[in-house]
Amino acid sequence: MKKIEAIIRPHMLDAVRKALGDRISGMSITEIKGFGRQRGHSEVYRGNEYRIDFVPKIRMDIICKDGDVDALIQILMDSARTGKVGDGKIFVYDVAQAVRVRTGERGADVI
Amino acid sequence: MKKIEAIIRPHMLDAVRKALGDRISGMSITEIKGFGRQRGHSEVYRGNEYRIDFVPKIRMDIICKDGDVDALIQILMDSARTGKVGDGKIFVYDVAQAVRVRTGERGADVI
Amino acid sequence: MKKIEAIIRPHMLDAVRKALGDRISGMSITEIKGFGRQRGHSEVYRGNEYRIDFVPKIRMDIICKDGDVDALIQILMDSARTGKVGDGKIFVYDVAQAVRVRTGERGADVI
Amino acid sequence: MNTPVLNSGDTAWMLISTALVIFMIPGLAMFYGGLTRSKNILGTMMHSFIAMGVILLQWVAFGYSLAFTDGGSWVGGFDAIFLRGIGPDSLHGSIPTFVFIAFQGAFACITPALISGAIAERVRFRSYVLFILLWSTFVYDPVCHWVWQNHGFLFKQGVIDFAGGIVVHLTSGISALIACLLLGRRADLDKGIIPHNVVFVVLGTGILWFGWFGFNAGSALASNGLASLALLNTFVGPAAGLCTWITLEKLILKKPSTLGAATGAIAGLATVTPAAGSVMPVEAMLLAALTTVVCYFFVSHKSRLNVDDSLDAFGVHGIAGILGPIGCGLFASYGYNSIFHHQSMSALNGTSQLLLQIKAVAVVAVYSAVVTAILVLALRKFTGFRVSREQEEQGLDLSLHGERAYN
Amino acid sequence: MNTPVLNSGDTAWMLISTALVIFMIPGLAMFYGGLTRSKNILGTMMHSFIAMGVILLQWVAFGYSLAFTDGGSWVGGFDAIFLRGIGPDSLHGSIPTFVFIAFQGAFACITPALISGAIAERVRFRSYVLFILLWSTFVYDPVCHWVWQNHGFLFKQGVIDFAGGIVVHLTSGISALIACLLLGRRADLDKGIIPHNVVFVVLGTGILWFGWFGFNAGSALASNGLASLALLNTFVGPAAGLCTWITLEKLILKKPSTLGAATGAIAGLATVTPAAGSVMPVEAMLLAALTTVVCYFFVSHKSRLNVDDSLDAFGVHGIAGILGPIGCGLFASYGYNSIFHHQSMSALNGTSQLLLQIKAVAVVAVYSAVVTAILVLALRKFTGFRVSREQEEQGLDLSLHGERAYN
Amino acid sequence: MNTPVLNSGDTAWMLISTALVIFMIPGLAMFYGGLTRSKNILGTMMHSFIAMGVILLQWVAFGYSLAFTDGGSWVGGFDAIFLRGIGPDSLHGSIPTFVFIAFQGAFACITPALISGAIAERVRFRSYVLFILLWSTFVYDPVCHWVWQNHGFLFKQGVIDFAGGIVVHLTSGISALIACLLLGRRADLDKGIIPHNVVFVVLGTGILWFGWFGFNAGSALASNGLASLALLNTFVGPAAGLCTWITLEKLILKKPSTLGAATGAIAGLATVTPAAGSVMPVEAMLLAALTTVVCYFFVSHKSRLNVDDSLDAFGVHGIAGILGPIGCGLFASYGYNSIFHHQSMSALNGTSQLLLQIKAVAVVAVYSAVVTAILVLALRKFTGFRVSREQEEQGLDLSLHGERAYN
Ligand SMILES: Nc1ncnc2c1ncn2[C@@H]1O[C@H](COP(=O)(O)OP(=O)(O)O)[C@@H](O)[C@H]1O
Ligand SMILES: Nc1ncnc2c1ncn2[C@@H]1O[C@H](COP(=O)(O)OP(=O)(O)O)[C@@H](O)[C@H]1O
Ligand SMILES: Nc1ncnc2c1ncn2[C@@H]1O[C@H](COP(=O)(O)OP(=O)(O)O)[C@@H](O)[C@H]1O
Repeated sequence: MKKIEAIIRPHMLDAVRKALGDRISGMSITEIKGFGRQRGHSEVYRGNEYRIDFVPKIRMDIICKDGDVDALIQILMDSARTGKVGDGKIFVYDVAQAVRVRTGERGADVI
Repeated sequence: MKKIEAIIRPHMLDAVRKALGDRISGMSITEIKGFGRQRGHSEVYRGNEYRIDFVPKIRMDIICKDGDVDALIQILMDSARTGKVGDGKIFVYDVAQAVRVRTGERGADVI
Repeated sequence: MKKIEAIIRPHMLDAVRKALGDRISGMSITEIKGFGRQRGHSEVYRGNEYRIDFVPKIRMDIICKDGDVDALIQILMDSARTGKVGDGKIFVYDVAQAVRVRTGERGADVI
Repeated sequence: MNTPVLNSGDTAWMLISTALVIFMIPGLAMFYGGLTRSKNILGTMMHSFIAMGVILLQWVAFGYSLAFTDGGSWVGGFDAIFLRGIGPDSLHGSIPTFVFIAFQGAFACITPALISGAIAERVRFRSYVLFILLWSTFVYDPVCHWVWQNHGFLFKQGVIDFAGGIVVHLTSGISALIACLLLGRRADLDKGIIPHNVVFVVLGTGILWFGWFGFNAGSALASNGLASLALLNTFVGPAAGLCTWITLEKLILKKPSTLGAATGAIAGLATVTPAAGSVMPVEAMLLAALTTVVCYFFVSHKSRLNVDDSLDAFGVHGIAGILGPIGCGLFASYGYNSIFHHQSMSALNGTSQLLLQIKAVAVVAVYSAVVTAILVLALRKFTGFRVSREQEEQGLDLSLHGERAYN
Repeated sequence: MNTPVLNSGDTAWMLISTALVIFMIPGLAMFYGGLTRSKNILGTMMHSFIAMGVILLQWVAFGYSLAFTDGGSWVGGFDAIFLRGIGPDSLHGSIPTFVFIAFQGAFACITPALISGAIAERVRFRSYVLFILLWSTFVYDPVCHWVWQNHGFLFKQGVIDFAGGIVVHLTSGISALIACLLLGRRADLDKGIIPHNVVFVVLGTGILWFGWFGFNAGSALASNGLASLALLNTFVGPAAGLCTWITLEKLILKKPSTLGAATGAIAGLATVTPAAGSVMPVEAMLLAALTTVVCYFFVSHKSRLNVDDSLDAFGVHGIAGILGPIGCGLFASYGYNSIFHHQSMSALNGTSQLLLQIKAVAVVAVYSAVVTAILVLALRKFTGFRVSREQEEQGLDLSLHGERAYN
Repeated sequence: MNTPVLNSGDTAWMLISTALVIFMIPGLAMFYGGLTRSKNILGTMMHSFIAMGVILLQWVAFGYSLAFTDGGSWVGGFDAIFLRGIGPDSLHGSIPTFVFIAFQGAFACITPALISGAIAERVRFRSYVLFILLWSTFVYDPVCHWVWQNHGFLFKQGVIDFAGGIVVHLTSGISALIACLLLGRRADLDKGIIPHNVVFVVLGTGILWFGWFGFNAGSALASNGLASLALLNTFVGPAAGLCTWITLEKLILKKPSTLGAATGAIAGLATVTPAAGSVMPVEAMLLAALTTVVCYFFVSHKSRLNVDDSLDAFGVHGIAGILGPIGCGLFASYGYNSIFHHQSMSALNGTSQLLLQIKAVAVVAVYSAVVTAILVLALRKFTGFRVSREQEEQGLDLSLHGERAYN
């Protein structure tokens, strides 16, 4: 099993989830803040300027079977891309074990 | 070392933490939103219905020694289970290294 | 590639980011709550005391080349340390793959 | 007060006083809402808002008539149902009857809403609405008649309740206690439930305090020295309550808290309500300070009792509703009362007034408790009063109202 | 009202009524702001606040003069630009002219701000400011003159619009509809846009309701029985609206919501506005309840129309602005109107009043629609009215105002 | 004003004005609280709320007596400690003395609370409470006597300070500057501290503006043309300030901000305070606009100074407290002042008034600065004034008050 960690733009979440459709049976999302090539913005309070480096992003965690990784990455790329800096990154990790709390099942059937 | 990532129902947090007791010396929790077999809910604003697919969940990250994994998973399962869809999942990963910032110690002693 | 997961005190974020400077080209941060040796605090509402065990922490995720890990850990330790319990931990994981959404590039060039 | 000529100054003050009292409802909604967990804030705010809806309709339909038409010693009649016979030219003393109806209607709305604090985060909306409707009809309207209508038996005996220590705080506080006793504790109480937004609580306190000037000083039903005294007392009383509470916190816990300041201010306000027109500012401060001490010790030790008065409706309003009116009697003296109170009672003296106040408190407390118990038990039986365990877990906002406060 | 002697009670009531109406602006800002997404709340609040800035300056410069000096049947003159000739001793009936100017100025500020609800989350700030300035000048000021100045042609015909059903809610509601039709839908509408903070909406409702007592009862321009009636109607109308809306929700959706309660209250308030001084409380309740039913069905089915009235400015204010004034005519009868309305119209009867009300609504609706369409199209062409797609995505707070609400 | 007959209209206006001024305290708490970081909001709100507690007790105990009994040119006497000798029938002009005491007491509470903005997020609660108590006694009460009591030396010379430009804004603004200079900067200032909730700031502004109508128009102490003028000026002044600030932002930064609108409105309000009853609306607008320009440039360049006036107490109130009263003198002319001001000064002319205003500003500024410096240094020495570095890091809410705002 693998874990796909996709960091995407918040407003693409809806489109990505739709694109993934039934290809996945579950995922978890976290609101994070990212720092990278995409520059932040500046805000002005009472005439004083403040630089905000961190950009809001969504992190999507999908645990999937080894064989699904490439297909899912393709879908993620197609649906999350706008072509501008800041589209995000996808990282893949090995998963050693998976357990379903409700049933105690283990392994790839869980996901 | 292993990382146990347990996705549980928010209101079970208290019970799980109590059950873990002294078996662990630390953990980190993140508020996430999950999508899975458990269906979300619908909300109605001014007579218009909106489907909310994502369900609030807590993710608990515990880094532990290899030998503790099974015992901890058992405790997690026992204390987080309600028996209904949405109880959550536990994923296990390998940890390559651990460092304590304060002391610079490395390895399994850190946790 | 490796993923460095650093759990630090929230108010050290600024200093750590400055210390990392150009050594990294990106990172993601998440607001988490930690439980460990550092004790939480108690709050009092209308004369009744409540123990709060969880302490706010920042988790910093940095994906980097294998060779950069040690140097980055050193910088993190130097800049995040206050010497008091609760300074946090650094965990390192293997990364199986990395993809840049915008371009489709893969591997270490992505980061 | 009996010459039937409209006074535009008195009317202006009563118009705005009415608006101020109504504004207390959103204040209470913020106050109570901030004290709950985020999953229940809307349901809790709704408990206050809905009172402004249904109770007002009840008030116009028959509540006003029950409370304020002549009737007998125990309850008014049906002469003014649907406000019949009342027109824009009708006067109540020097003010139009319409503004009197609205002013008293606002009191009728806020009183049952106070009760909701004791049973927050766990009751069915439907049952709550039925409860407050019945409670208004069988508790508030009669007690209001007893104390404030000149045929009411307590009024005739000369009980002092300037702006509603007995009519408002005692009735709601005692009923709150009974209701939460009968409905039981919240499921997660032992895990520790803490306020999710103290800013809202403080803002709510500010709005309540502001509205309370209308509540107390408006109870003079005129724009004069008595109203001014009541206004000043509504300023110094909560100031004393606030200082007392945080001083106790400082002494006992080392940390004076904002929530404590807010709670002390509300305790002071509730205490000063019955006395606002009957004691001088220095006495008002004393009375508020002493009552706040009792509230503090009750509230901070309530975990030892097996009661889950979620937002301290009894702990604050109930206790103030007992001690405020009794304190009034205590501070009553020939001099003061002859100036401030019903002119006809110039011979009133302290001791007899004190006994009368105690009697009134006891009678109203027992009556409120009994009727509330009957209503709660009946509703629990016939419609169910508590939500299911699952709904409680999910939160009332989503499970009962289909919405969430924050998105 | 014609004896030029200052009445201190009337003046007191108008002073506070003015303050109450102005307080509606932050109430509206909270109400609208809570309904938007968090990235747009400040931009949305700004739409209300800026009206209090620029429209008031326009009002002092020439708006008041256009609306309230004699002029002709269609519009006032320039006699009072920059308030020249008016001093602290000038009187308007029994109150100082200065407080009349301030009171009416507050109405002038809030009316265009209501429109902003229909075009929230997508318009350029600059264009919005120009729009409300022009709209006030070409729609609000003239219509105000028609209906409320004694040379206005609708006033002369005897139209009833006690506190602004036509002048305020109809003009702004219709203009809101036209503006959102012409400006198009928000980009993310299909993804489902839900209110980001319902607590703010409820608090905003509370503030609006509170302020509305000044709005309606202040429209009596005196502190008397008429003001008291208007106040009471401003209490019972929204109570009926509130109960109606949540009853419908309970029946149709099973879940009565807090947002529904708030929306029903606002619908009731808007409905009762033109009628506040012309109908008795029971009729006010009926009128509010019926109008709320229409609002409910319109708003809950709006997704079927191709209109994005973001915060239901038309769905609530527009519909209430149509049905309220017409309802006034419907309830108009010899008895009531001879008591409540212009003394000169004692012979007025129901049917002719009803027709007059319908005519007034039609004329004002068409006029508002046409002028708004011209203004929106012209501004769209010359300055651009909508923000870019990217700005809409980022949110107005950051892209237009360089700030974020929550940090 | 000297005939000792109660006027119910005047009284009604003063009753509600008092409530309005008190409502400014929660407004200020929201305004200041929203500007801080979330870990300090409760501590910051507490700074405002506690003033309503302790200062009011001081006011009743001896503050009122020091400020408003005859005494000498420099300070009042002890005739009215604990309000002795004053009853519900006592009159101050046409209003009950009790309402005058409450009205002025509200001023006494809000003035020291304004200072807290300059030293937010870093001071010990205990020391703050001691500070405001001493400051009220040694700065506010005497200055109030100088300017507003008819034995006060500035009053006797004919200084114009209608509603407290000198007494309120100048004293608190200058003291704010001195206090933050002496107490030093916040630890994290260089990292950039931005407001954590701008919605609260905007809501706070709305509440402040609303309350300010009571503050300014209530200062007429009657319900008449003068009050109406003051009310209108309190509407146009902040409107001008608001428009000025965002116009500057638009020109300089391209982005007009909501926070800027709020700040401009407050600057306009503070400026118009001393002038509210002495200038006509057009002049009030000019005065507010010009002062706002100065505030803007000061506040937006403050990072170049080595001062950490956290929430711009000096930058807004201090500057307005200097320019407002001086502007009053500038706009003072035979015609206006003879109408508006002390009848006895009909011969007053512009230049001499201007010099007098400047003198009064200078004297009060120096006095406030010196006394504040002594108090701050003494408290720093004896009780410690700043929290520890660790407490500052953790936030005042948790470290001083044992609570958190949001859970
Ligand atoms: N080395 C990294 N480690 C962890 N997260 C990263 C790293 N680089 C980028 N990210 C995440 O990816 C997001 C997008 O990266 P960015 O460089 O802005 O654009 P792009 O992905 O288009 O090159 C960042 O905001 C950050 O959250
Ligand atoms: N494939 C997956 N990848 C990541 N997270 C998942 C995955 N499947 C489920 N989850 C997480 O587990 C939670 C519970 O899963 P769900 O299917 O609803 O119930 P159950 O665990 O009882 O089968 C989800 O809300 C989601 O957060
Ligand atoms: N075993 C663990 N697994 C996951 N996170 C941990 C673990 N131990 C500690 N942490 C995280 O590290 C933080 C700091 O740890 P703590 O024991 O308080 O201090 P220190 O790192 O100085 O020993 C905790 O708040 C928690 O977030």
